[in-house]
Amino acid sequence: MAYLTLADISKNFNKNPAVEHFNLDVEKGKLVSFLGPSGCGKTTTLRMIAGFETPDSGVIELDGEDISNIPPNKRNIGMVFQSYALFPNMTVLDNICFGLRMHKMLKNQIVPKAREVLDLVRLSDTANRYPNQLSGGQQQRIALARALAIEPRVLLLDEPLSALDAEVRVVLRGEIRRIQTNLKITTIYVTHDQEEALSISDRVVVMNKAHIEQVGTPQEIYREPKTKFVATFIGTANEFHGSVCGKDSVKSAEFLIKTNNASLFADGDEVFALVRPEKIDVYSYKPENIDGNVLEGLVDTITFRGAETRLGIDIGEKVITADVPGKDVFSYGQRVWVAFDSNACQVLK
Amino acid sequence: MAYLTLADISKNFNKNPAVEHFNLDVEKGKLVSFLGPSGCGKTTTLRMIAGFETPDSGVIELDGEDISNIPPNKRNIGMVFQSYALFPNMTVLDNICFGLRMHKMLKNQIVPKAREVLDLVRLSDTANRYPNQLSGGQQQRIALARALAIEPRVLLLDEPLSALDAEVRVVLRGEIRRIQTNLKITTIYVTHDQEEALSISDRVVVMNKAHIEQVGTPQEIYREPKTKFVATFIGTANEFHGSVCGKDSVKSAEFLIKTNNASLFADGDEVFALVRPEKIDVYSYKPENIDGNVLEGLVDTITFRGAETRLGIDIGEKVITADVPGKDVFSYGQRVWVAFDSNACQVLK
Amino acid sequence: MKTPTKGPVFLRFLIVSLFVFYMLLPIVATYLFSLATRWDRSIMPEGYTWEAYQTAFNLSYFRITLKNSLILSIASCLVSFIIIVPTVYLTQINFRKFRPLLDLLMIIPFAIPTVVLALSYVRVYTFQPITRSPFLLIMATVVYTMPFMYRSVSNSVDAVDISVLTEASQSLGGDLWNTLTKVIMPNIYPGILSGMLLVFATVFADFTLAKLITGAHFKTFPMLLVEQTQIDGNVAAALSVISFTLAWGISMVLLWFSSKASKSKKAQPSDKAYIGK
Amino acid sequence: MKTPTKGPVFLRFLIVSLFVFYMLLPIVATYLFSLATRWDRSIMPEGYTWEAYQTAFNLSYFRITLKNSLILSIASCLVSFIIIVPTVYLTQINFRKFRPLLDLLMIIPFAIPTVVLALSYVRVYTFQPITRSPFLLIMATVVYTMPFMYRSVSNSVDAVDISVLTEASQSLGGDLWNTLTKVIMPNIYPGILSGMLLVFATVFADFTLAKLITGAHFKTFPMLLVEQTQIDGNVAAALSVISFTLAWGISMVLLWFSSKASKSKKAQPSDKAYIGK
Repeated sequence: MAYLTLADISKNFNKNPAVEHFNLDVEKGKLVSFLGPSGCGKTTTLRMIAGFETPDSGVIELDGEDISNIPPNKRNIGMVFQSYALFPNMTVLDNICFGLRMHKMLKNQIVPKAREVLDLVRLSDTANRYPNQLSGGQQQRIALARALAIEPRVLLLDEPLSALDAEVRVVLRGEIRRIQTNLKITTIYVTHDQEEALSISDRVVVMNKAHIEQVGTPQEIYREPKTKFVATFIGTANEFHGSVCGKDSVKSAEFLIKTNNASLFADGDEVFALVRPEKIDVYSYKPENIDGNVLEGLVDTITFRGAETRLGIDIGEKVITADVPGKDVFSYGQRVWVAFDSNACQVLK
Repeated sequence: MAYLTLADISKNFNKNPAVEHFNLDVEKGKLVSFLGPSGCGKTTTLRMIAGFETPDSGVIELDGEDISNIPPNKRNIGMVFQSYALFPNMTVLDNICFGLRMHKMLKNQIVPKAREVLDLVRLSDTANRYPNQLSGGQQQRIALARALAIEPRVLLLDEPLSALDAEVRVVLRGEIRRIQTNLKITTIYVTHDQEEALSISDRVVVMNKAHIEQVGTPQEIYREPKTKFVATFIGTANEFHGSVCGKDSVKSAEFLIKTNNASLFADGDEVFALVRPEKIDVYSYKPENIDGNVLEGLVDTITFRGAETRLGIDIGEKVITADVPGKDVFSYGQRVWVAFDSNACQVLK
Repeated sequence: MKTPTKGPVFLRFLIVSLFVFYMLLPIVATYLFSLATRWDRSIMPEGYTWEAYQTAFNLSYFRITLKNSLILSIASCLVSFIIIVPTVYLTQINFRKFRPLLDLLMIIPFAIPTVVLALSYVRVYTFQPITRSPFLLIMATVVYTMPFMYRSVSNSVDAVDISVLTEASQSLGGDLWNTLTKVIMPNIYPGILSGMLLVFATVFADFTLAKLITGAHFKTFPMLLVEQTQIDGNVAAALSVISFTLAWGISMVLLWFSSKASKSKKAQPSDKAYIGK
Repeated sequence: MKTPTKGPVFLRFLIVSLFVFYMLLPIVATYLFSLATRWDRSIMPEGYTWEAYQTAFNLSYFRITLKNSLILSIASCLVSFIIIVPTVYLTQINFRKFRPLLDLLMIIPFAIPTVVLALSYVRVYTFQPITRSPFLLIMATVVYTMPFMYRSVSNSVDAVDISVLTEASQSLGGDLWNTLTKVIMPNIYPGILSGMLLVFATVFADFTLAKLITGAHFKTFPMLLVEQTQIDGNVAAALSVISFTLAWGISMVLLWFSSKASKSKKAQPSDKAYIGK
């Protein structure tokens, strides 16, 4: 049975829909991400769970209890904000103790509990410092400790890493995931960064324009996108716009793309055939005996990225993006052949 | 012969060295990046080329002429700033015309020239707008157009993309590179982002603590780092600290790492053996007949990243980072074997 | 935020209304009084007339005090501009470390009571032709209003990042003159103007400094106003209305400029749209 | 920036020195004059004495005017606090869209000349026991100094992002009372205090409002000071020194607080160090 249930939640701001008919079940102990562009309603949904916004319609149930009308300070839901929101007038320890005091914990248990969560985020030595004496990454770890101290029923994270540098983001998201897994705490993680959502989540809720596009594991979201929005928002995808032609191909302006996934559509349906850059092989000669798609083109751009090199290959109608291993060498203007399997090609409306 | 030469440039601020003995030759028409952490002296060096700072010692030569004592407004060097630095009181077109007017271009040639560079950055339709009506990415493209309009002898870009979103950064760096290649304009590009430097440059100058660590092509910098700083600052690397043992191995606390690159050092020298995550293969069984290094461990972290999955593998002494193709499936706590070729292992002091 | 319930909204509205009433009532009453024939036996005036204004305009001192006040205010603005603008610009570009010192110095005028300022000037500058002259008064009003001018200009300078604009101009070949006139001044212009308008309004309204420094030697409009309260209340009210209307006009201009300045900070279009994702 | 050459540095130093001299000379002279025996025949006073201070302290009105001024200033501070702080907090948390209206309202006091403000209050509140009472004076001084209080408090509120702190407190179980007393007030405290100090200094130094509203009914310290100038210059100088020293003390406290506030904005440690790269 679901631990946290959002049933048909809707919310408007000044008559503009912010969230429409949002339905979601979250299992206990799992980390679920809300992923989408800014303004898609992901933060609004989170804030309704926290109690900072009231849904216009729908019910939010936590552990079987309807919490829709409980004020935020009675919900016992931990929240981590993008801007850290540490209390500048309190030391790190007092920040963490604040929630425990509000929850009327016994006086002699407060400081030991606070020190325990401070250990958890590996910042025990900062107990007596003030927030402004800490780096952004440290502050966000303290904010996490503060939210965890009250042993919340659900932990909400609202773009917790957006204000941090790229490197710190990667380190800290690993740490959040480690702590979340160890404590088995049910967590909702809001982000606009697809890499972050893919790497940290048990399940991802992809949102766009106030509604859910797809819910699934990171692998499902990446490999089997249900909509064109999901396919292009998550990762990079080459698009071929055309119409279904037979059971196993899509006919675009110039090419006939072979695919195993066209059978869901009727002949002549307008569709997009999508291929990920890493599914594309690039040859400097015309490959023989390949069962799939082979297109000819010229190398237009070469972007060295370390482990792999990203090529832009001009095939006349459009430029195909392909990732090749770093050791393969191509040069500008070189004639090449790109090949991809018919399995690698996703077909979507 | 070099077009731009920096010969033994040094600069101190309040007796702290900002740049020490900087030597560099830049060929005409090339894009050279200065890459390093903040405070490494890359921006100070750029500002000395622009004329906003005066070197304490050393000579800057441009096209055979010593420009060290020429005031900035007489150098004819284009500059693009991190904060765009567009003139808020002028329209886009007037911003671009400003430099042309200062250079006393003939009145009837100014606007056509300005429109020409505006076309170059694909923003012709913004000519009559004010900077604050444009997005950050658009503003920076206008700033680029403004700098290019005066046909500068050198184009300097000071962290031009740092203020922009991740996605815009990727798009815009491609565009900068395209324009730079087409115009064949000698360019210095300052950045702290290693991915940016690798993907955009002809050559990269890696700086740290006021001096140059390494100069080379992106491929050289990534594949053959000369110092441990370069190896760890650029990309991710697994480090094994140990001592050289024979011609072909490094002995760390628990392991003997086979390598083909240890012969440069004497027996017993303390060194680091470094392996990139993508050079490591992971097996769910003990691989046979492998000529290289095989280590046993447990899967500690799994980070799905789309095209590949990053594994953290606990081998007892440390955690090894390995990138495996997205289709390979591993689970937490699984016993695995990591293998890497002796060629893949770089040895550095 | 939770949607506020109706109760607090009403309460809030009441508070704002009371506040507006509290602040605006005296002004409205003054307007009415200046037009009233008699207003001591009823809630509203018994009749209306322009007589008080006619009397006011015909006062022998009306023109001269208005002229004196305008001269004083305009001169203070100009002196303030000449002292403050170059100081702030040069400090920002070449002498950044002096900035805290300047910030500190600019608090002093707040800490000196106007009376003390006036009396100390009178005491020190006892020699001819300075003593009790309009020139001395201008010196005092400039010091008195300096924080307004300084704050406006330095906020403006902070807001537009003068040093990077200077560098951008230089890199495009701009010399000092072109940089100043085409790039810097147009961008800090709203700050300079709003500073000058604040100085103008404050000096125009000043009674204490003028009364104590020049006194009858150089009569200003507020002095005439105070004098008239002892002679004819309606005329004084008419003078108040004239003075207030002038001040209000000035502050409208000020508001217009500050709103123009804040418009330039309006939300930028997002980069998302431009990527087309 | 290019290293400035020696010439401009010297010039700049000269300008700053002249400026300091221009602003501080009258004050120093007043200090000297309050201690001088005779000072009309030489550049420096002929002798020094505490006599003027003794006379000042023994003036029949000295204690009562000082007391009145202190009562007036403190009362204005408190009323200002009670009106402004809840207004700003509630506007920020629940009624954000009213903020521009409030910002606009708070410019009005700047646009009303003090004289007009005073006279309109006198004219409107003609009934007992309000008319010409200290209560009416407090109403006027509060309106007059409101922009200072409002600016200080709202800057403080803007600086700490009151609404996200309120939400953080709520999510940790804090109710309105705990949120206000433990989270909000301690963080906007410097702003409240600096606002109150500005109000205190301004009201304490005010001459015009008190003179025109209460007049002899409620004599303030600046009124005594002005009176004494017509009787004994040295005593007036001594009173100036007392007043100025008080004001200076207050502004020192103010400076100390603002420096404390700015310290909390010092450079944070970098994240680089913490990653250990």
